[in-house]
Amino acid sequence: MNAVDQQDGARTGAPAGAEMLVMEDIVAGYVPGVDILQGVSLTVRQGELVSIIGPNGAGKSTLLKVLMGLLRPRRGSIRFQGRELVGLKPSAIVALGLSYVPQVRNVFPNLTVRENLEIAAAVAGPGAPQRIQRILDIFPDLRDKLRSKAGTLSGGQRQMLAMGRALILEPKLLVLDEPSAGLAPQMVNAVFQKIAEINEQGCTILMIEQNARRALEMSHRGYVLDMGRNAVDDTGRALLENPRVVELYLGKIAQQQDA
Amino acid sequence: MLQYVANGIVVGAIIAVAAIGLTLVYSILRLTNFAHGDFVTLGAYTALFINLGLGWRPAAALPVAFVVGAALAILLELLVWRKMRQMRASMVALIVASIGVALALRNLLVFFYGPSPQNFQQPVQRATPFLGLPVTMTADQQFALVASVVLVLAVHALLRYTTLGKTMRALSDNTDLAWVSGIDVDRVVTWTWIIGGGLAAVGGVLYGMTRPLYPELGWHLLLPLFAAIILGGIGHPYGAIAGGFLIGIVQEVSVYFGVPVEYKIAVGFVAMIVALLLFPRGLFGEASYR
Amino acid sequence: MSSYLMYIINVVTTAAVYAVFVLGLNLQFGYTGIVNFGHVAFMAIGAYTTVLLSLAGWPLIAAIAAGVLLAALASLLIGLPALRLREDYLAITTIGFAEVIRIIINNEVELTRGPQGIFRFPLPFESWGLSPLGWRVAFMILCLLTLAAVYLLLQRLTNSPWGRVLKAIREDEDAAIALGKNTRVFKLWSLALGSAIAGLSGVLLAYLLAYINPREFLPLTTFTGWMIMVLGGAGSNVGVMVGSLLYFGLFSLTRPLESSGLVALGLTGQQVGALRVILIGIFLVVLMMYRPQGLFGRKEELSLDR
Amino acid sequence: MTGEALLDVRAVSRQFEGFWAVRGVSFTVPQHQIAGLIGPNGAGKTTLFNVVTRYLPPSGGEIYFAGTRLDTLPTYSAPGLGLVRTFQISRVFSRMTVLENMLFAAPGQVGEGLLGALLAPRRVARQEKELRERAMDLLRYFRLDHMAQNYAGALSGGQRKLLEMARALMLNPRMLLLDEPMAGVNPALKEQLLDYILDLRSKGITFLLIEHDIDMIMRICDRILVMAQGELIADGTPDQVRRDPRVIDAYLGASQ
Repeated sequence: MNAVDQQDGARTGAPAGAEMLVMEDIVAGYVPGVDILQGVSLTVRQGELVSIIGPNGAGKSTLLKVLMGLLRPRRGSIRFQGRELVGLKPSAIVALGLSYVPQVRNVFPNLTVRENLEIAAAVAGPGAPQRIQRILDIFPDLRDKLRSKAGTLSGGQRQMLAMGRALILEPKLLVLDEPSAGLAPQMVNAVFQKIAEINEQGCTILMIEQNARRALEMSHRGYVLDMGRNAVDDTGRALLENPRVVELYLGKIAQQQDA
Repeated sequence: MLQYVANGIVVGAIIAVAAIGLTLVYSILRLTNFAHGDFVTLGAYTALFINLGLGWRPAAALPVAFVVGAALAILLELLVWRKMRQMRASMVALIVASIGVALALRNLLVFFYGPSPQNFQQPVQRATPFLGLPVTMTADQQFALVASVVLVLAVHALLRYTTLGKTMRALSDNTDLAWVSGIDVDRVVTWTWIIGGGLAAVGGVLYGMTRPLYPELGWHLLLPLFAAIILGGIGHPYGAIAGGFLIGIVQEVSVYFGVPVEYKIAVGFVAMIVALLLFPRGLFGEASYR
Repeated sequence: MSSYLMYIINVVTTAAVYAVFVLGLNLQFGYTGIVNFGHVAFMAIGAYTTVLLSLAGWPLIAAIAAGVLLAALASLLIGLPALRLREDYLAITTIGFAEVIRIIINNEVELTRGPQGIFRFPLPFESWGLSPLGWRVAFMILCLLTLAAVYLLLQRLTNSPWGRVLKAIREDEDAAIALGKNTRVFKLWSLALGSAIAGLSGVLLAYLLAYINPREFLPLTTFTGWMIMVLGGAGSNVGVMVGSLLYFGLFSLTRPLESSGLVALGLTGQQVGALRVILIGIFLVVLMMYRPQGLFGRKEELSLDR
Repeated sequence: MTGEALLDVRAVSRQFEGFWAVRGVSFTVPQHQIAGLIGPNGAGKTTLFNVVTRYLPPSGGEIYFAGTRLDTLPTYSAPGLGLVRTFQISRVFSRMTVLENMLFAAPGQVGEGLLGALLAPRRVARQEKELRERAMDLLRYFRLDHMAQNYAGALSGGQRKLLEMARALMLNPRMLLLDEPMAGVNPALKEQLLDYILDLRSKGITFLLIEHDIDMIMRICDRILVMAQGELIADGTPDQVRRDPRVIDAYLGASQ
């Protein structure tokens, strides 16, 4: 069985790694005068799998855009292994060892699967063929599709390619934005299993997930955002049992159902 | 008739070479560059400068023209476009600025060479049968055709087989994703300008081999260029190539059907309007994924 | 002395004619957001129609009315299919349209006398027996009155509920549709009215030069119009008029000094002309980079920010 | 509370290049009802809104409003029938004043015709005066009257939402379609917005709203429609919906 089913095992006890990523008091927005993020802080330690959950519009995707340098925060700092990231070009941030898989538009649709992998491999450095082989070992489904345009892939294959494109850089920290969004249920299982495997092989992961239950079950720790602020953070298990979390999503629905 | 088609293929090939740069710049920078035609003129005049000054044949000026066009494109990228991109300038502001560049460039040539048409200085050429077909071409026309086809194939190879080319295509798909994939977008944009500006200038040299040079040469070519890239689906290099040949042939063949020579540009324009109305995304536009 | 006076009259008259031209453009772009890069075509249609009809014996007023009307109708011809296009396609299409019109004028020699142009056609005030200077003054007054009339008309319209709809379309056409406005009709009217005004400016230009030929209607004229508009700040009718005066004041008034100085440096008149257009070009670029809202526009009213 | 069906959506679908964003959705909204449309991200709510208001042509199905078939009419005609929408990201006309935004929205203005604007200045002025009074009343109601002469671009996110609603009311709508009226609005203003919606309903306006703030929607809606993956998966009172296990699964993800 996969890691998700382990009760209170390694998953819930956070690895005691060093602090890898520290985001402090991030304020950001797109339109002048409107702050989507109103002071968010979070920490990710070496080896952890950390989830950020929260209702739609809580600012989760914006937070990742700020992290990756696509949106400059109005306030706050982001340190990755001691280096300040704010102000760096996205390509420089990637070069430091972060790799990001956006929720949508996460592959280059007019390039073939192989080309998608090749351009990422070229960024990563020499040895492209070996790197691509390694990714194909992780996602064997992509092997048959190498010559197809990425735009023709199914949702699940596309997600695999997007993760493969990110992993080919051999990142220290993998950042995922809703990896299960829009996928059929069996695909969701496959994707989450891959994520758990990748984490077990030593890659630190920070992800946003709408499927809060599944995400928290497999995470070491989780953060809940609401209205652009930190609402709760705790271990994955504890958050799952926290009535406040359910309330944030569904008002009082689920509680009454439990009652 | 066949002769007109042949002429059209020569013009079309040259249009294709110049149009590739226009469409690449558009797809990667979202810039509708009205100064592109003047890069074509610049290339032609660079060859004229070398031809008159050093006595070289125009064909020998091709690499120099490429370098001049590329250098100017880089200069403008650094001085103007990068800053406007960072400011997230509107499409209309970008168009107006590119018209400013076009006016300045064109009149720089007027300043040095005057407005009247000029020709390369070389022995008069006789049109000879081409490849045993029942059509005739001058040596320069033949050279222009062959060179254009070679360049088009070279661009194809670049886009298809090199990392740079693949990265450029990636950029036209999604700039943000390119950034977070670790690609230094600014660097690739600079390369796009080198190729786009260089090819436009080279196209100008080839174009100048087939007709007299005058400062509006490239401006008058711009409409057929736009027609070509719109026909091909704006932003698609292969569409631009196909559109270029199509426009070239339609323009020349229209003469055969009795349309006065002066209306060639109008024919290209009408073809473009028809294309826009019938295929708002271009003839080859449907192959794109989002 | 009188040559200097003549010069000033010339500048004021030219500025007024161009101000009329650009007011039409401003209605289209500044108020409605329609990107028209073929404005000169409607100027040309107005000029040629009026001149040719008055040569054919039409009374001046009727000929002018026909020129203005035909310019408006021609704009619908291109507007009906093209107005739904995105800004860049619209820019290319309108430029193309203007070039086609110019090529037609250049080549339909039997109708338009082609590149030779047309001299000697009926002018206003001819029967008054004025001295050349007197005619200049009278014509300047006519141009200023026309400008004033067009300005007042546009002020009235742009401050009316009709103008409010145009501004809303400029801001966000989808939102305007969501509030129940048939925006397409408003855009067509704006285009037609602006083009009619361009046609009128073409008539005035023909009289000002007492000579028309296709070279007066190169795309450069449209770009000059755009430059005057962004100089004054798109969306401001007063800005357009100030912009026009400033442009012709600056570039024309300095012409004698500039050319005598530069010609002394060994430049030909052609080179000085080229130099002027180079400066216009650089100015446009710098303006777009640093002040896209125009010299007199306010930042909150940024005109080219969408 | 329920009257005859004002909005009648029949088997509406919308496809994007092979992907069904909305598939076979049918529902009616009776007069004077406040109906809420909820569902996780990507469920197709906004697409459905866009199809109902004719911003997107449907790939299949029919839409009736007050007995008139809507999906064959041009987009701009729905507001004239009394069906007005707002947008997820408020779309105010930034470079027009708040008051101009309001006046613009009024239907049937004499001065919107070229001839009227030129030739009937007095009638236009009279109408403008009436409209201005109505607009100021509405602005006062939404406590925006002190901003009337400011550019709409200077409003905060919450104020824009209010202006958009006030502007829609200038059309005397029978039904308002609100796309996330609470998004980005601070808690105090949210309460206010709720009161406005309830108050307007009591004045006879029917509502359909997309909202993510479930607490809010449960509090004011008579009826809730739930979408997931392009389909309507539940339709009932808030109580019924909150007990529906499919809804909980759609939101929190199915448990293993």
